[in-house]
Amino acid sequence: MPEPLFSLRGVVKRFQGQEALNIARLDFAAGQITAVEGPNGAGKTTLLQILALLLAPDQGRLLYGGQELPHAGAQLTARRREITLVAQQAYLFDASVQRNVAYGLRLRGMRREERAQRAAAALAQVGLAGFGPRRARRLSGGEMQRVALARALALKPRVLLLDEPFANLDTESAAVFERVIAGLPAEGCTVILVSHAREQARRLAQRVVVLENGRLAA
Amino acid sequence: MPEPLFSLRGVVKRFQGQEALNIARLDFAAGQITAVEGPNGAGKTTLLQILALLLAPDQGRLLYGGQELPHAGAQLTARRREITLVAQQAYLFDASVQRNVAYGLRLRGMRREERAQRAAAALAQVGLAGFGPRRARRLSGGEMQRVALARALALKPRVLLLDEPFANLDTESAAVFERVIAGLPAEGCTVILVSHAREQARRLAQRVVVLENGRLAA
Amino acid sequence: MDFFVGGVARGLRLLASLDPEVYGIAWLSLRVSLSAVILAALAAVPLGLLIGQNEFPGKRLLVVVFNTLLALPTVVVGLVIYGLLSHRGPLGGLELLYTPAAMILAQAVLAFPLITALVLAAVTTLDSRVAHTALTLGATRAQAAWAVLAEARFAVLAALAAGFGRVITEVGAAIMVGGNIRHYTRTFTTAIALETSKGDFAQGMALGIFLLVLALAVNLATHHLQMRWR
Amino acid sequence: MDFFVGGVARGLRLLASLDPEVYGIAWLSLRVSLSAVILAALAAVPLGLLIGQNEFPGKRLLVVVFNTLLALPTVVVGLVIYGLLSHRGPLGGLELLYTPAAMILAQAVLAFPLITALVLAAVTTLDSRVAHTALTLGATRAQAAWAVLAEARFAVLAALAAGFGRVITEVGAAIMVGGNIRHYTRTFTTAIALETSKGDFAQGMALGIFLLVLALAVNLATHHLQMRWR
Amino acid sequence: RLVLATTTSTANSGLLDVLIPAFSKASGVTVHYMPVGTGKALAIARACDADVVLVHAPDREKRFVAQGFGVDRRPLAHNYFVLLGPPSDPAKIKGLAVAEALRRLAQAKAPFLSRGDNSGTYIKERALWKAAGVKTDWPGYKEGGRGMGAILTMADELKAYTLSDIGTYRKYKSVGKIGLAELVSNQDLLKNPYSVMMVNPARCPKVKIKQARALLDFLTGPQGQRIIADFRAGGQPLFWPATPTKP
Ligand SMILES: Nc1ncnc2c1ncn2[C@@H]1O[C@H](COP(=O)(O)OP(=O)(O)OP(=O)(O)O)[C@@H](O)[C@H]1O
Ligand SMILES: Nc1ncnc2c1ncn2[C@@H]1O[C@H](COP(=O)(O)OP(=O)(O)OP(=O)(O)O)[C@@H](O)[C@H]1O
Ligand SMILES: [Mg+2]
Ligand SMILES: [Mg+2]
Repeated sequence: MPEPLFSLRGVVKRFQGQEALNIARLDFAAGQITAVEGPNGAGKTTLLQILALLLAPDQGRLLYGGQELPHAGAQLTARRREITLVAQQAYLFDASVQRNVAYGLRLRGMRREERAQRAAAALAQVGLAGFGPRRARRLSGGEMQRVALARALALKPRVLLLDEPFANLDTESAAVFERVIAGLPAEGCTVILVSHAREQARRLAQRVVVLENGRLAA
Repeated sequence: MPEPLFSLRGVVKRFQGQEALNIARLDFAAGQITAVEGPNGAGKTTLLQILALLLAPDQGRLLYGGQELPHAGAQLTARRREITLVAQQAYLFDASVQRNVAYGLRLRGMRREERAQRAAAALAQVGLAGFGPRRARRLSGGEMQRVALARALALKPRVLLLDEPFANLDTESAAVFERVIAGLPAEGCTVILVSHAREQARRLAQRVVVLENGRLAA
Repeated sequence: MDFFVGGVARGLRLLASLDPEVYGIAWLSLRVSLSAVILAALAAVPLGLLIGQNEFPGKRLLVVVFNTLLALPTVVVGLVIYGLLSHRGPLGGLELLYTPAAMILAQAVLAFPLITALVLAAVTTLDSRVAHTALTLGATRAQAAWAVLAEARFAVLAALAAGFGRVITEVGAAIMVGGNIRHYTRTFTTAIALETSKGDFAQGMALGIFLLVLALAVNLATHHLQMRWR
Repeated sequence: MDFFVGGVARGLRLLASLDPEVYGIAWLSLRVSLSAVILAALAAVPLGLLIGQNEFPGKRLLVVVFNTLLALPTVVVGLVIYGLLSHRGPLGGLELLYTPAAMILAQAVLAFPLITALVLAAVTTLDSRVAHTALTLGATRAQAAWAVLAEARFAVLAALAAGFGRVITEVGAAIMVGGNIRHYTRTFTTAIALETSKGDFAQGMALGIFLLVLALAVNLATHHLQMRWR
Repeated sequence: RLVLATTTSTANSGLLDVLIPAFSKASGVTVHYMPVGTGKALAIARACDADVVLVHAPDREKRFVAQGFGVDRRPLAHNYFVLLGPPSDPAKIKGLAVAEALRRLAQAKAPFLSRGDNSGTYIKERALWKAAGVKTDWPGYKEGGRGMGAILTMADELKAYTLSDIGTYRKYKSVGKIGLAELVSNQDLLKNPYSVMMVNPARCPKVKIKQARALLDFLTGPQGQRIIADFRAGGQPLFWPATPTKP
């Protein structure tokens, strides 16, 4: 097996003293789709936030590409720019859909025309072509979810972390999006997918990790 | 057929001039479970908000129990107290779970002990026994969704409007909650259910209504 | 700088002294400013909520107007209230000029736009689902408004604290309509103005320190209120 | 009340007159107060964000302290800055006393706790997911902070407007460290104080009206800024 | 620049707006004058934050000089204090000698509004009560703690008696703001002398001795005294020069 993309070693995360995650050893291979399953409160979102470098573990080590992660500063930002999380309840900025989808590109210094082009392509991918000028926070639930997905896809990240991406999507969009995800590994993108839509997840994933009470289930 | 619980006649709702809902004629029978389906942006949430008396139609009439609805004031509140909506992205108050679940009961002037009892029962129903003292806004996505459901169930409403209630629920909780819903008509509760989990919805519902572009699909 | 260090020490000694004149000033300041803030809040909080929670034509203009009224000079408010209450003014018959009641009125007018603008901002920044959630759980409009305030309690209390700070530190309106009459309408700020005009800077500082300690007590009390709000 | 109506009319005539002395006062007021707010905001906005976005022991106490500092009397700030800048004070060598620079400094000190407390409140009321969203889309910490401000822009601008209102209406600090010197450190409020002390209430009102018109212009400009922020 | 800390009466009457530009024109020196009142003016001077002070409280000035804070104190001008009251004059003091008038006020327990600050006017008022042998402890005797103009407005509203300098009173009267009448005036006891002095350069090295002296010379010299004599507000003289000028 090649060098894993993420390696967790003895990672523990507590909230108010309560253990939410405790993973002795877990690796994620590059270029694969891994599904993470488990009941509510198992620690799936917590795991994704740690992998997204948004939450620091209280204990243990997280290696990315075999390397320790910087604690802060420009290097951490550089790592974060390879990874993108679509959160379980994604937040859309109070701005146009276009601006939301182009936000990450703007941060990366991409020129305006290129940004517009990429944003439009990402919106088309999720079936929201033409939604650019609409105010993001006034969309329907499924439309918002799709904007969040487009916003992540537009970045063409090395790692895509998806937390319940199918929630609120209509059946047709879910199917479309399933095809999009399935195609990502071929483009070199590693996907880690949390979903209660078990069938969909199992269809997509090369590997399934099950969490229970913050720990890996046997 | 007995008197319908809700009757919509020529109901139109626009957002920024755009038609989001346009329903020539639609009735919901009392004591039934009705499923509402349709693609993202079809107007399902808009319809539920109108039925919850949170949104006033721009045009047309909504009858409840065969009667016109008061525009505001104590009478409107009285009607609203028979109906409860669990929103697509439910908002939990920044307080304890207990307080969230008991909130509606407190508004109805229920005594403290009775409130506590009912809230505990509702939490147990959704598998969150013992979660009362936790801060609602720090729960996991599925846990939050279940608190929102418990908060509505605690009110024992005459009409329960559910907008994607299964999103974020783990498979076991979803099954439990399906049973809870299935039992509601026997208690005299009318349920209108919006869900993209088509199988689940069809299993539960006596009737399916399909929306498309704000209109009833044939 | 000697008056600075000396003033702080004197302020603390003043606190300990239990001097009836100074405590009288403290009590009046507190009474006038708290009354003014409460009076203003009774109108400003509902108004801020109303503007913040609804969309209507002219809303933006209204917001700009309230933000502008934050720049209402205290002396101008003092002048207008003076003009109203003067024995030549339309309300002269009430004989309110140079009484604490007049000061409360003037300070309430000052606090009103500030509290309105800040509550409005707080409510606008808040998650828009709060009111609907309360309503569908059976709240009346007033109860839903209360729920909104409760969710924004941190910012609402900051708005009230800002209003309180505004009026307890202001001197222009208080002196104009109160008159800075010893043992009657002399507040901390008018007393400080008097002492500095006398050239007794250390006494001015001392009174200022006393005032800050008083404000700290008020804010600690409000903080406890906030902690128990839910 | 005649001075009231007369004052308003005179204020509008003053605006139209283009009288160089009054316009000089307007320009100085604007320059001093805007500089003070910008100076204060440069420290207060980041600090408010920092406190609001992080959890740490002592946070609540810090919030209470800032809410208390809202009750910092202008005269006391004036006294402290005066003590620092006085020839006998530690910074006397800078020769800043009785200059516009001294007024900017004093007003910045006044605006600082207000802006901090209000930005803090705004950020606390805001949806907590904003910063994480920006970060995961590739923002640096500074860019994420900017995203938070942008989402809370309405309340942040209200905080700045409140700070501006606080300093452009205050008179105690400006007169203490500026000295109300004609053609040099005379602002609207010190001029109003002077005119009312002369008994010319109508002129006081007139200047107040002028000041409000100026504040309206500033707020309209800020409003346009806000509209274009995103 | 030269910093002049001054009483409010000289500045508010407009006198300095004439005097100072004349000096600046003659000498080329910029003077920043700050109307702050006697008490604060002396405090500022003590902190070395002014070069020249113009005040009206002879006893305090003498002490100020004796303590080494000021030097070169010179008489500048004088005018009069006046006892004012409601035109109906319920205590019947009109035209009386000052001491007698004050005793009447006390007997009648008439409302009296005092400055209650450390202004020259207040110091004068205290001296007058003392000379009249009256204790001011009846409830109608109130301390307003404000500037002269504000006290006039208040006394008018409260229908109280008060002591004022003639300049501020005339000015207020001329703008038509107050109904207070001049009841006791023009007595030697009521004289109100203004002086100027330099802040002691031996204590305050920043003091601009040459320019300050030039200002003192100008103000107390023929040109300054002439301007003071000619100064009119509402057609009436407000100040009488210390050195009577020949016409
Ligand atoms: N900020 C927080 N403060 C306190 N407890 C938290 C916080 N975030 C999560 N938790 C708790 O940690 C546990 C794991 O939460 P997490 O969100 O990772 O669950 P999850 O597996 O994503 O669940 P779900 O399927 O419901 O989304 C839960 O018990 C949750 O209540
Ligand atoms: N507040 C609003 N302002 C403007 N447009 C709105 C607003 N709310 C909804 N819409 C639009 O109205 C249409 C119907 O929205 P609605 O939320 O009812 O859809 P839905 O059927 O619930 O979709 P979903 O399955 O995505 O939840 C959508 O096109 C949406 O963008
Ligand atoms: Mg989760
Ligand atoms: Mg919906």
